[in-house]
Amino acid sequence: MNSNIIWLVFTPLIGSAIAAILYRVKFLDRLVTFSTFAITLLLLFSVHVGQSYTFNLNFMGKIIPLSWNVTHLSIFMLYISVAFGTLLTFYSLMDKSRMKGFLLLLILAANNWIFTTNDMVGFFFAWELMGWASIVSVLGGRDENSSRHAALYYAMMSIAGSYSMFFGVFTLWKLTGSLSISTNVAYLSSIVGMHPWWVLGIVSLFFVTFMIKAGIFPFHTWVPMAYAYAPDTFTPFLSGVMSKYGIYGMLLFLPISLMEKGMPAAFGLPWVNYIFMWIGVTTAVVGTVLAFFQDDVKKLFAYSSFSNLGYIVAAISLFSSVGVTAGIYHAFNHLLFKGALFITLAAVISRTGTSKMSEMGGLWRKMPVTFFTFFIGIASAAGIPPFNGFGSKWLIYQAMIKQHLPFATVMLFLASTGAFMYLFKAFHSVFLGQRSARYDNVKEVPVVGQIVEYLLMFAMIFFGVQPGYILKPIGAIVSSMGLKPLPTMANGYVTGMFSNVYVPLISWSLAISFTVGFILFFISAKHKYVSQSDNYTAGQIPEEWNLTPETYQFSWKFYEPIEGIFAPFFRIKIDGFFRGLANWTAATSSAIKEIFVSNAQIYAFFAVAGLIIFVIAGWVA
Amino acid sequence: MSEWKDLTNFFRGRSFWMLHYCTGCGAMELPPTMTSRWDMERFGVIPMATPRQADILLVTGYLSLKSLKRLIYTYEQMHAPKWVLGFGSCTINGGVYWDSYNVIERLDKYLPVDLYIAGCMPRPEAILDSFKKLRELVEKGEAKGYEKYVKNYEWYKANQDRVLKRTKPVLQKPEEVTRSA
Amino acid sequence: MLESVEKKVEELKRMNLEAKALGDWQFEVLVPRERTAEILAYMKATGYKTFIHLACVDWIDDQEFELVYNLENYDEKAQALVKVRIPRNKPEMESMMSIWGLCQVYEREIHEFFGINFIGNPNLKPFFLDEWLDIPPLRKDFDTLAFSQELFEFKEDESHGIKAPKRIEYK
Amino acid sequence: MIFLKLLEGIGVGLLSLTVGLLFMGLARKITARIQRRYGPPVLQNFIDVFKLFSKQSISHGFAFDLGLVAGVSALLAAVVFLPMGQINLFPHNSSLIMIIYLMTMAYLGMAMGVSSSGNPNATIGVARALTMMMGYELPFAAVIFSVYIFAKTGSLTNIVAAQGGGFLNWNMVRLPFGFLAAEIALQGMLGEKPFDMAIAPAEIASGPMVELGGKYLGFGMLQHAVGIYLETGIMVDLFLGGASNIWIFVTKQFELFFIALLINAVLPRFKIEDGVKFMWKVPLLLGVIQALIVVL
Amino acid sequence: MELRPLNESNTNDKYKTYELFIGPNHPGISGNFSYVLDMEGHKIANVTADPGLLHRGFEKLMERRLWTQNLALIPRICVPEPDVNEVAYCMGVEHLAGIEVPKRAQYIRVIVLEMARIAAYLFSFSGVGGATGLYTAPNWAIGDRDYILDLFEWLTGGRVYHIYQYPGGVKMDIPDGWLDKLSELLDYLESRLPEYDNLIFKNPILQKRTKGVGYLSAEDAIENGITGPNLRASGVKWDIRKAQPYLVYDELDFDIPETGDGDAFSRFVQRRLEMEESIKILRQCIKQIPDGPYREKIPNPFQFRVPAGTYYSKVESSKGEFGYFIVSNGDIKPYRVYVRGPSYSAGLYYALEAMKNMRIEDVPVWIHSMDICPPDFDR
Repeated sequence: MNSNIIWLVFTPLIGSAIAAILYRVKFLDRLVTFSTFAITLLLLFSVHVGQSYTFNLNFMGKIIPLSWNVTHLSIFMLYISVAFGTLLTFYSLMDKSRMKGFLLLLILAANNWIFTTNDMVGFFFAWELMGWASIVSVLGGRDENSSRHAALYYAMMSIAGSYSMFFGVFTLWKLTGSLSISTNVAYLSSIVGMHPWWVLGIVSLFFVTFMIKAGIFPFHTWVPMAYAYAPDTFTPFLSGVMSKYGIYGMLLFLPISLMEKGMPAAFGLPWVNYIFMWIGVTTAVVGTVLAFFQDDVKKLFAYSSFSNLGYIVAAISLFSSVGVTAGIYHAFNHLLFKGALFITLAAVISRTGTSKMSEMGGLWRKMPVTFFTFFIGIASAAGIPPFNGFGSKWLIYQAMIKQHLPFATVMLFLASTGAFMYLFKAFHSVFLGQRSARYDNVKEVPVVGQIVEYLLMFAMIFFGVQPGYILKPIGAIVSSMGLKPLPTMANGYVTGMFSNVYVPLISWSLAISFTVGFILFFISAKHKYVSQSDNYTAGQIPEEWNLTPETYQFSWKFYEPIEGIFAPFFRIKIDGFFRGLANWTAATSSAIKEIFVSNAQIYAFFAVAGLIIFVIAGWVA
Repeated sequence: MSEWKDLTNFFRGRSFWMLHYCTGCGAMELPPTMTSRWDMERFGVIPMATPRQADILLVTGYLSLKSLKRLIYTYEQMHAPKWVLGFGSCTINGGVYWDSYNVIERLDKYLPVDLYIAGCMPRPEAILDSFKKLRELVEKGEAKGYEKYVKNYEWYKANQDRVLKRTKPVLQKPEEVTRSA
Repeated sequence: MLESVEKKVEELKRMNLEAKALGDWQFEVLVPRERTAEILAYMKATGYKTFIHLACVDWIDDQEFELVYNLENYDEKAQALVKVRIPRNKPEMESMMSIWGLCQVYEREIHEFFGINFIGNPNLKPFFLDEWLDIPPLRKDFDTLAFSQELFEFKEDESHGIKAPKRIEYK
Repeated sequence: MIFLKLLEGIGVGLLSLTVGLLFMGLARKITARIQRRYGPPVLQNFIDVFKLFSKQSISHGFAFDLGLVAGVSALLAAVVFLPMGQINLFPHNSSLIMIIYLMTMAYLGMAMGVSSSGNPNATIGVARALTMMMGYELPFAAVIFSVYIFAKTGSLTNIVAAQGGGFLNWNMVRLPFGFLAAEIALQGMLGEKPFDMAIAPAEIASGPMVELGGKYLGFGMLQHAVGIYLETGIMVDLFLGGASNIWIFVTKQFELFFIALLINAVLPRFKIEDGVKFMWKVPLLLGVIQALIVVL
Repeated sequence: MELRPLNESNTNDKYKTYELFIGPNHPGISGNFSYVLDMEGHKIANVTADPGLLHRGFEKLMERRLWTQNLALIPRICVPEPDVNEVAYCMGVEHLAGIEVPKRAQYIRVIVLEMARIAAYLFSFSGVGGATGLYTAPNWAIGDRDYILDLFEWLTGGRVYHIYQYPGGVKMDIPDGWLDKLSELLDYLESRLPEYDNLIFKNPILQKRTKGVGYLSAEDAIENGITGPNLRASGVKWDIRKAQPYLVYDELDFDIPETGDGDAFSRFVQRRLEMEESIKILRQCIKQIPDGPYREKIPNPFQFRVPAGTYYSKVESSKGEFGYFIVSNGDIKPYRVYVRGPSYSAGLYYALEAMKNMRIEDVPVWIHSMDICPPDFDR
């Protein structure tokens, strides 16, 4: 009966096979993808916390136990990821972009496997499946060359991550002889007092992988490219769901708290956590600053995602009850609003055919539903109550101040204010301002898309006003990690350490004040609507100066004045480091190759030696 | 309902926002009127940057043809109720530029003027007095230039187009024109 | 009269040009059209670096336009009016933009007001006037009063409330 | 009960509008006196607002309407959570960060409204306002978090309560650097010189307000009025120990506003990046020093 | 991935730039004139000047009026400082007609010119304030300027347009007690100067705003025909009052202040320092003014013929060289008058170069630092 867990993996695999067969038939392909997602979502209802299943795989005479275990965290992640995927595939039913359904289903299989597996072999295998499927998915973007380049870069980073994780898995297996994640984590926790450096080293191997996947500074360099050049309907999944795998992985290993185990502490935190927290804060700030100056709207939101993951990392690194709650809560909120934003962007890009912000503008009259979804999305992302981003940001500040970390908090606040700036830039450049004549025939997305947008709007408001529905399962996760959950009050309350916020009250207050405002608006003198060309031009006649909407729209170099402030910042070239590393590796490899090629005897010697080492390693293992 | 109108007129008369548009040399007497010596803010009159925000349009002196075009555009961008103040003798009959080829002679033909201020240029006292006078007119509901403009729009438009959208030389001497070209 | 002015006048006379002093610190020199660029460049090289203005006089009786290049020398405290005469029926002149970039604007203005075509000036679009269809206004044969009366003539129009302005008595 | 609260809330909104408009009138009067002028009547701003709402206007579409209404409404929604003397409608719901984020909605609304008019002057103004916002929110955040750590609470009600018992218990005295930093940040928040680049008339023709007329400009003025009330009110609660009744509260607010006015009258405006740099140098440094003192 | 995102090439240039109109209906421009800016982000990529909004055809109108009638017309050319027109025109006419002006009239002319100069400088102080948002400065400066206008009114009967000069002298003599009032006013203005210094010129934010803005080197200034305080602020010591003294300036002792940095701030400071010199000149005039006739008799104005000839007469105004190029053919009316306004080259030509790559907030500062007066070139 517990085998229904593995059906979570097999159903998408079967769906994927069907979709691959029907690949040429465009609509059926999408329909199969959507139905598989929906079926998986239905299957999820039969899965409960505490279920586990073990399957012994006989691999060349060796028994490899593959085990599944459903925890509070995994069921939470499963629900939000599959539900979002269902919405997304429903949206892409009508979409013309070149997203490949069977690859998305492969990712879904990997997704379900990662979130439920309890053995490292399965974890690693699923991780690889997810990685490669997503790399191939990135390939189908609008701009062939750029997306090929992006996918290549992403693949390189992924491979580096895989090596790191493989090494970690191998080491742990050597140490404990067990492949079970929970066993190994428990083992590490037990020896951390004696060998903190060993533990740190091993955990770092895993964390590098997770940080690469989540795109945490300094491993963020693939994020903007992959997000920007991936197919428009795949980016929401990439940003909303796939970045959370890294967070999930980190949450698996975080219980190895190094506190009270002889490690030195900084500001009441183990210094490893302290450094990790600062990595998160740096990520948030760097992402924000880089997002200011983008002209490609998808790239801007890619940096925004990167910045938001910094928030999550900073919060969970505190490993306090508020911190972890806030982190997971923000992961959920980020999935929701960033998914909504990327879906609206996909809608806009499919209608306008460009992702350059300077070439858009004034689309709000043409695409009102998309406009409002986007509006609520950026309000959420900016953390404005009563939308859903507020609670988690507020909790993150609470968690940080609880630890007496004012500077990190101020930096996060900078990232938040900055977020408001770049979000507004995108909002203005895409939807507000003057509409170019070439967009006069742009239409709203089809009904299917509108339904998805309405659902997302509803979700963003609902989970903002009623945070309890999401905070309760998070409370269960937090207590399963051995932390004290936040006190749960009525559904509308967000309870922090310093004060409480009752969000429905804010909503009522807003509702009443908006009513009053609109009453005032309608009882005062009449207004009439004018066209966008009837505008203040300092008295000059627009026609005399050949003024067109394009030449009366300001969106290029929106935040130029503060560029000077951040100019030193831009001189640091992170990808330069990686490029240098690649060059160095290439040079070294060619030197080694030189050895092999120049002398056959030496080549033979190395070959034999390698073989011997491999055989010995097999015996020892 | 008439009480309500009286009330709005009372408030409108006490809060004239003036468009910051120096159309001519008469604008030279506006800075003293605005600033500490005469301080027109006492009467609720302040300069505003754009036509959307303004209530009164001060045509400070002569209007060249190019200016007239921009002035009309600006006037039409203003929100009703709006008032035009002809400022100085140039707006009344052309003033010293009565024989100039580029200066219009009577503002009344192109825009509805609610009040003229005589003089070249009118002193700040006269400007302040005009604001008071305009306030009285507004309170009595007599300053209705903006309604007149809407009602007689074709006539005004015809006058404007006659000077602004010329299609043939004004002085009918085509042979001279061809020679000079 | 300044010494420098005297010397310059003598020097220009030696170059076969008509030159004479007009006041203590200014003199005029009449230059044929072909030599204008040469003389102006020479003047600039000899210290008359500042270009003050370019004016045009319409000598309708002589059927000629006179262009006056006004130059100033800060070191010698002298001012030169370089005059060039061009025929009125073929109003053409070389542009002096290459010597003083500033000339571009003056030439554009004179093109508009006198109808003189400056060869080599790319920017002779309308400048001060809007949609001007008559003969250029600063020519002597343009009658501004007739133009004004024809275009802006004043008619009493009772039906639209246009009557003689009402005077407001100041108390 | 709910009905009573509703009435109270509307009362508080009206109060904030009235006091804000009165402050604006006083500001014009005081500035006029510094400029050696007589100045307008103190109630001039009420006249102006009434006139604006009675004037016809143009709109650039629904986003324009919604944005301008949101500008006032969101601030009015935020002002009811502010403890002001004995008037404290929701004592358990006065989280400072929540109020600040709620104010952000007003800025978002205003920015959306004016940008949808499609005038680049307005958009430049908005870009500048947002840039300046990043400038002053950083020192202000440092101060807020210092106060949080110092008072061990994030609720304005409790912060006010912690300052009870005389002048020496006020955070102004206990956290002097923080107060200075917040005072400079307040200058930026109120949009007074030298931080009024957003509306700079000589450069961008009054910036965001460029297309506003009639009731839209009226909404803009009301937003400014509530903004003054809310921002000075937060400062009074944070540093001047709140107040025992509303009259003292308004007096304290006016004191803060008065200082801002005096600075406003004698300084020209910064360039935008100079303004941000100044905010990140002087007040942020003060805020950081305060935070260090509090933490260590 | 590029960390220098602004280097991203945008394929379509028309989306990169947008137009911004500075004027005519804009608080940042002085007078009815317009610059149209092609903006790229917050920077200016290209500038177009759009004059003609003030064009009244002065030069044509002057050809239709008698030599003396023109005196009523020409003050309208430069509104902030109308007296330079009258004096320059009269000096030209007097030179052509060979009229010797009495000493007292020359002193009165110097007094009028210097008072007008102070008034114009005070007006430019208000421009500094308006451009940078220091609104106390206009209120103070224009309030003080009004005291000068009051004296003008007493002397000539007009506040702004005086129509006081006449070929051969001035229209009427100085009233009794006027000079005492003038010296009182000078004391007052001198006592106000430190306050202006504190408010405007020592203001650190104003210095930050204006220092380094619109740098103009001496060579560029000469090449582009920039004159007056702007030229002197670039380090060229050229003042017509010193170099080619007219009226009685050679009998007066005054200095040419030196700033010489060539940026907007030094142009502002140049005016401030020159105002002090003007006060000095006025004090000397009050002391030295001789008795005697205030006007040389000229024939009946309706028969007043100026001998044929050409002359360029010029006056150092508050903005630079104000010149009248007068051509007479011996008639009762001028044959041709060309007016050389000092802002012409800066406003219509140099502006287009200077404002390139400038930020939008520097534009009003630049306009007011060059003291661009549109009627100068838009006659």
